Amino acid sequence: MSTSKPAAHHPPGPTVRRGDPDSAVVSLVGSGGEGAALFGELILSMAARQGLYGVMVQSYGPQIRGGESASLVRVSRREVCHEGEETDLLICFRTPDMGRFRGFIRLHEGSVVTLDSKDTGDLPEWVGTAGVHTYRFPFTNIVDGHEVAGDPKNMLALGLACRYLGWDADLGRHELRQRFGNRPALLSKDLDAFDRGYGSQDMPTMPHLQGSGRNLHIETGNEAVARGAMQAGLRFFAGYPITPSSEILETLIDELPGHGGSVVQAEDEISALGMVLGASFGGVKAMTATSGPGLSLMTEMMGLSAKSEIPAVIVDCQRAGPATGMPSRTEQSDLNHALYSGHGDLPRVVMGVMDVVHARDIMHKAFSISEGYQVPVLVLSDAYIAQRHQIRDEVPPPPAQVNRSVWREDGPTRFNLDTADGVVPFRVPGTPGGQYLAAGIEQTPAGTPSADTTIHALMGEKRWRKMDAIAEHTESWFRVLGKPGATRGIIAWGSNYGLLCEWVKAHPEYRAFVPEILMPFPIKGLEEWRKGLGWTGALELAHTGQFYKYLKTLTDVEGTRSLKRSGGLPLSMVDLDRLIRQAD
Amino acid sequence: MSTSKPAAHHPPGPTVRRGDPDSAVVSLVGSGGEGAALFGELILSMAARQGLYGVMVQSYGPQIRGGESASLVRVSRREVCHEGEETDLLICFRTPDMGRFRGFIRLHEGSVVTLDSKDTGDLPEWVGTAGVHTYRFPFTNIVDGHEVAGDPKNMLALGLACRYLGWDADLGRHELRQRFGNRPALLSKDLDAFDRGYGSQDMPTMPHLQGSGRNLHIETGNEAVARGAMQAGLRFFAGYPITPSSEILETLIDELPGHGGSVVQAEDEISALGMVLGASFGGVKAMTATSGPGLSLMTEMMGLSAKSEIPAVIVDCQRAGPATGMPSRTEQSDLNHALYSGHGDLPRVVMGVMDVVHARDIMHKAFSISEGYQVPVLVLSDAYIAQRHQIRDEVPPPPAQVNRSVWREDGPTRFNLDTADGVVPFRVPGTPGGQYLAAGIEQTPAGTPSADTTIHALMGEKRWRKMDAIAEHTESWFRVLGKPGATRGIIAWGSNYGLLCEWVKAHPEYRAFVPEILMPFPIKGLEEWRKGLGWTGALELAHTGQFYKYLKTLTDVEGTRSLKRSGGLPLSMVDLDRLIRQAD
Amino acid sequence: MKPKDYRSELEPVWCTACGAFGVLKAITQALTDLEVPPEKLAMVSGIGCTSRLPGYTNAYSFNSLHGRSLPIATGLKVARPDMRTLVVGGDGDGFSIGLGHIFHAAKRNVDLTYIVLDNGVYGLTKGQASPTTETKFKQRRGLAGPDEAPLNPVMLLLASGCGFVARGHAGNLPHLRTVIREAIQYPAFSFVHVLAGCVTYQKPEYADEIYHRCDVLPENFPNDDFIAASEAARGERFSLGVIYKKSPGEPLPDGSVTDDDDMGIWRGIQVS
Amino acid sequence: MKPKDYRSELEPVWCTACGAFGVLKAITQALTDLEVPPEKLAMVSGIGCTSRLPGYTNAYSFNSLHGRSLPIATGLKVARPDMRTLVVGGDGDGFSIGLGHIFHAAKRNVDLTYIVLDNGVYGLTKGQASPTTETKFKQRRGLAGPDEAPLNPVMLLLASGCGFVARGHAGNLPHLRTVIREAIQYPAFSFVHVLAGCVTYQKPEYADEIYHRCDVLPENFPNDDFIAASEAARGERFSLGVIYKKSPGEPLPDGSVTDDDDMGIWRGIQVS
Ligand SMILES: Cc1ncc(C[n+]2csc(CCOP(=O)(O)OP(=O)(O)O)c2C)c(N)n1
Ligand SMILES: Cc1ncc(C[n+]2csc(CCOP(=O)(O)OP(=O)(O)O)c2C)c(N)n1
Ligand code: SF4
Ligand code: SF4
Ligand SMILES: [Mg+2]
Ligand SMILES: [Mg+2]
Repeated sequence: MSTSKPAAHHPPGPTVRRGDPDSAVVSLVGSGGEGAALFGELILSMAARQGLYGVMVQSYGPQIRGGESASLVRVSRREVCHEGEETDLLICFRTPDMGRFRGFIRLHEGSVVTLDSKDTGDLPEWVGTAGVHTYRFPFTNIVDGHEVAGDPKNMLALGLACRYLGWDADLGRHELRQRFGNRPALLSKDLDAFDRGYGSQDMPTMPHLQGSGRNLHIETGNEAVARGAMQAGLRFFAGYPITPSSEILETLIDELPGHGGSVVQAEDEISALGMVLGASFGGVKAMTATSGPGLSLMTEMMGLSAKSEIPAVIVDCQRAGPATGMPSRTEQSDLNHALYSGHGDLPRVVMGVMDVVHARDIMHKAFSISEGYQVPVLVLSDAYIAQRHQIRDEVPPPPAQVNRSVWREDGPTRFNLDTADGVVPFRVPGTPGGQYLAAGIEQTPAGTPSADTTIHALMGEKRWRKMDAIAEHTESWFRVLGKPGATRGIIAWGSNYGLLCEWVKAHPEYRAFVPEILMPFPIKGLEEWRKGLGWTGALELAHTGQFYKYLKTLTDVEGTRSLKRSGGLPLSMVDLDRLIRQAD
Repeated sequence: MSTSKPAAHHPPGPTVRRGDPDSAVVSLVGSGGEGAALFGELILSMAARQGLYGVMVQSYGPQIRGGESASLVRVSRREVCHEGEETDLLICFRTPDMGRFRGFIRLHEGSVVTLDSKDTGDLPEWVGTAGVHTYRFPFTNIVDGHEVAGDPKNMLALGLACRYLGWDADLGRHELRQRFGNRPALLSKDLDAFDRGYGSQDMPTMPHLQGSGRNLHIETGNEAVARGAMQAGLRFFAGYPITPSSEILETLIDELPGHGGSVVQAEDEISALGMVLGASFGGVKAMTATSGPGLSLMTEMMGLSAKSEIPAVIVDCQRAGPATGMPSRTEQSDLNHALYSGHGDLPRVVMGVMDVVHARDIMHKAFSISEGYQVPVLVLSDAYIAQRHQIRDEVPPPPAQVNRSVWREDGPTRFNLDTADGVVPFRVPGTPGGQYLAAGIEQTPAGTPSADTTIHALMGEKRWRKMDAIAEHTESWFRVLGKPGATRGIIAWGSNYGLLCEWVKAHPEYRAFVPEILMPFPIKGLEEWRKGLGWTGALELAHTGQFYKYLKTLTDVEGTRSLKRSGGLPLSMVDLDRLIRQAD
Repeated sequence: MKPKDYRSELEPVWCTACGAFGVLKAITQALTDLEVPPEKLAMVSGIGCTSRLPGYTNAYSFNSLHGRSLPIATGLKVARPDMRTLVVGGDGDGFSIGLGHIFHAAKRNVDLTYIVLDNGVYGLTKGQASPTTETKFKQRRGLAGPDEAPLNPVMLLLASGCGFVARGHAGNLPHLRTVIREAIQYPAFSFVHVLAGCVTYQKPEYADEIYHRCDVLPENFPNDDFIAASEAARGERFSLGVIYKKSPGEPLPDGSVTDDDDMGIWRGIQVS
Repeated sequence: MKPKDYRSELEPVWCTACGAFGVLKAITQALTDLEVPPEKLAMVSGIGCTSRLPGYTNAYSFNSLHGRSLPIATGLKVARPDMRTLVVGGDGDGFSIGLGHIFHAAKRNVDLTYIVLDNGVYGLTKGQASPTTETKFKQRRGLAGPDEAPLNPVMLLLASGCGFVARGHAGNLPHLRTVIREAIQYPAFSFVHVLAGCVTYQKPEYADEIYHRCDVLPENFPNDDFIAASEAARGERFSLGVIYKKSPGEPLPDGSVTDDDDMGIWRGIQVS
């Protein structure tokens, strides 16, 4: 094996550190069908049972079925929302498969690598192979020179990993019984393989990571969005499948009916949001979820939500664009569209999900604002959060919600101008005497269609007054990371939160500001936080620096650096280090 | 009649001046079916025959058919692209009809008003009635106390107006013969009415406006866009009807086939742009035209144009939004959408039409950029330009065009990275050996679909390199108005150009900067022009100051005022004066 | 309640003698017959002259976006099954930009009554061709391909598996009233094709000409027979009446019968 | 040219035994039969597993946006009538998001050959229901309403006035080859419904089960008879072959006959 030499586009940073002593990172690289994802899920589940925290992410090639596939699990004593920088244990069934995962997997000097006994290939240099401890294991079953079906490789790997982590074999066996108890033949095969892996005496072992013993909860970003929405009162969902958002639709199909709600798989995204507006016109809390292409299609309908003042929550799980782009890859490049799309002066609220745990909370806030102010609210998640599995504490009860103010007899006209925050009680169908005309066309306070310059001006002001009221309501909706006295600052949004949690810990000279709401922006909070900063950067995963340019419209960012690259793999510490050095 | 008292939302400015001595403004207010538009067109046509310049605009209520309707014509010795501030002659068949046209028609102290002899009502105060000269004419034919069909009122008005303008009666008769020669019964009725109007001895007359005698050309903004595109080589158009853009489709149905091109009325706007991309993928210059709702629907398809590097020209005739808004009313509020819409980092070019004459020129430029750089180009017009009739000089021959660079045998791969300006020769179907895969998904230089972080980064850079090259190409694509030494500056875009032409003439302390291309922005030109300015304002017809906020992303506009209101009627001098005073 | 109680205060801004007046009247009459409380009535439309109808109706009305009435109405009805939901609009709105939604709505079979006012033209945008515009009219305007023919909406709806397909004429009010009434009563998705004139952008004789090509179906027409319905839907003449009405449990065009007790689009919400 | 000469260098990333392999083969065979020069061949698709087909074909290929293949192909063909234009895609792409475009393409009657690979599921996005998914399958997933039934694409295409409607099965290559060949030869819009399996998101027996419900139409099937075609389109079983083929000048479903010499969608461009 050769020494570690970084790839041209991932120059190593001088400050890169080892995975923290409280956690362990395990990676598995295989081909489609070899169950890398299942391996990751089982490890994560075992961790959760012991009261350990953790994160699991996956990666696969352009084809969703077939091709190479990898999973990476981090287990940790403290809550984490980042998969860690370097792999402690890498298991790889065939070294050529590593090719697809450049940048996804990195080793350190204490890493352990487990390869197939029959595999004579080398690991690629970019993975960082200096000083790693290599262990060989007979994964494949060769008979007469041909590979034949043998023990399931991922179960062998599970046994090996369990041993490496210093976990009890019974933990693994219990996990498999829970999972496959209803398929006894499969279970016994899997148990055998697990035991064979676990029994391999030469496998190195790391010190045991002690969990709290509390049973923790595993969730993906998409599940958290779906469940957060349900807790917030969602009773109608319409969506159209699209990677990486489909699991929101699928989770709600399974779970919303039990909460008294309805789900419709629409014929496309235009109708999905149309159905949401129909349900919300009916007084019911409603939502849709999609990804970039669907969001683009929803643009006209979002304008209708804003104009006719019908609440709607739209979740966008961003992926790399433009156009079809790279459907399974993450990016933060739908921000411009979220902030600015739609003809006409169109008020809308934009929020950013930071990680899986945050996903539930933000849905409460999204519904509060949407229902409370009768506006469309866009919640931006991304592939990195959407598809990630994360261990979290028991879910706290939902915070108090703002509900839609509802019209009663003798209430004001539907678009009454005499309202400080722009909000007028909503006329819920079925209420006697509340009949009115909702419309996409401009209307007078009483709802008559109008083409009058003055009416349009007054109505536009009314619609935008809501944004001022929302800005006040949400002025503390941001998070800061790091020590108050730190003199270097990073402003970021969305899923870079996880990376920044790690970064400020490793680099105490940094602190970070992450808004939870992007439009209206908690600008006072930002200005306050900026005080005393020297060097400042604005970080994002978008080639054109969309977030940075948006900040320019809000405040003076003269001197603030733009730290950006286009999407694909999420940003690593190595990437951030490079971006900072390039910006200087 | 009472004295002039301005409406609350139109406070008068101290600097408002009389219509200039070189021009005359005539307005007609009637009900639908009384032919106000035809009246305006005929006056304009008579002016063009004499070598006079002019502009005609119309206004109507929310219903397109029926209801009140007005037209306003300005004729002038010099080229004008603004309808003038005040009406010299107002003809109104029924005073209550004036109600709809508040802000559209304004009188001055020398104005002449012609009302029906039988009409006992007063003109509304806001029109400015101090000192006007009122003349009564028997437009209606009353028999036994009921109005019965008599002479066509608009033809009576035409005779009166002709007389007022000091034009020869034969000019009017000739005009009518040209127009209605093929319908003799109608013609003779119209001629009779015209003569009756013209014969009314008491009608005041203004000094004769002498034209050059050259026969000039009349065009609407939509016709100019259509014809400019044809001259620039358009050979395929697909569109879906929508106010105020439909006449582009209609003009091309009539005229493009004769130029060897094809027109398809698509089933919606998504397919319209889809068809355009199909034709352009075929190597043919192609365009669509729409208004805000259609533009919103085209968002996803625009991303495909950018990603797959297929040229497309998209004309957006802006109307007041959001949603359906006010379809017949003008606004400049699609700017945000044009600049920023679409998921992913999506390069696109945005241009702004300044007036009807400019509309032809800009189409040449739009096609040059779109074809030359293989990018989507959005051309923003608006209802004010689109529907306006304007007299112009003979059309100059088209400027030299940039054509699409075309692949020949042994040329580079379709998405070759080794290109300074990001452009690679286009593979036109039918070329042997040029077969390739165009796709919405990310691709390698050779065209293989890819989900690789590095490929995506390199391809994104390549696509955005074009924008740098275009910025260089177009750095002088702007206009400046007024005297170089003026110390007060206004930055504006699109159809406010016409108003600013008038404004800087009346206010020599002002000069103006109007970009022809908005993205990439001719920023060097703007910085150069700003030198020496004291007070500066950014003017636009959009409630949220979209243009102003965009400027913030480009340069330091600290100290520059935002001058804005939402749409409906176009901005008048009175409005601009008020906005300036409010901003101070 | 009388028909006029189903009218809002707004005066229609349609041209005098527009076919839409008749349809507005027939709808209010059918609502009177059915005694629908206005607060339990929803009316959703797209954009177009005829799509202004909800504004003139005393209901929870939604004059939405061009072509999108059906998705909006579907969301409303699924979330609020207690609301009687009518969907109205023009031929451009429904058969051009909105065409795809119709088949999905028919397939989903949510209890909506969809009434299309087909005047064979885009009225609001001043006279362009629609998918049901006669070929000659389109060709005069240069907008039809040589082999192009108008769509036949009744035929398409039948093919979609829609369980209730009917046709009326805006000039035959007593008949239209009964057809609309029956459509509203039908417990699943129903479709009414209404032939209506546009006095401004069609030639003046248009409505009459069409009217003379109409035949009211006989009382004993076997409208539970799909083949008979298909035949009534073809040809130069327009059959008026309930052309097809599927009884629950009868096979659909693909031959399948569905179980009514299977779980489906989730209907968990109980409002009032 | 041999079938493999119509293949590009890319290796398909479909699952082993995906129905799309057969269709790719049948198309390349039909192209061989017709001797289409690759540079005169265009293939447009939307997005989906089956929409990857153009990438594997030696042609001017366009793997465009989900549901939008037909408008793109229409623009190409009208602007470049010299290009032989095939349109391919899946059932989700064509019958869900793209459904409206089909009827407009059929009505416009531009000379495109539209081949839908119907595996009754959304393959690429991992197994959600499509408009042709069997109701039971959907209901198991909670996505079909109680009265819902799959769409019948052949029936819908017949109702749209499409002049050429055929069906094949991805497992019967010799038959599929002839059907696709005949569709490409048809001088106006033609539609081929191909039953294809998804081995990953349908149950393993799916393709076989469907196959056993197929009947190849007899040689003497009167495919110029609309009523016979409609009957062949209904029912539990799938007729394979050219189900309907209208001769020019024959009345369309609305009964009208169009003049071929009238001006229409303008075709002024002459390229090579
Ligand atoms: C997205 C979008 N595209 C186009 C339009 C313009 N538009 C408004 S109504 C209409 C067609 C009207 O035709 P139809 O539905 O037949 O109604 P009618 O006026 O004839 O009653 C069109 C094209 C629009 N409002 N929105
Ligand atoms: C606008 C948009 N919505 C959704 C998607 C996600 N998507 C991609 S393919 C597909 C459906 C695929 O089904 P089908 O057309 O039947 O193709 P198959 O994979 O079964 O061959 C969907 C929903 C997308 N790419 N774009
Ligand atoms: S234009 Fe036609 S459809 Fe519109 S209101 Fe007038 S008659 Fe009715
Ligand atoms: S998932 Fe289904 S449709 Fe997609 S490649 Fe695999 S078998 Fe084919
Ligand atoms: Mg119509
Ligand atoms: Mg499919």
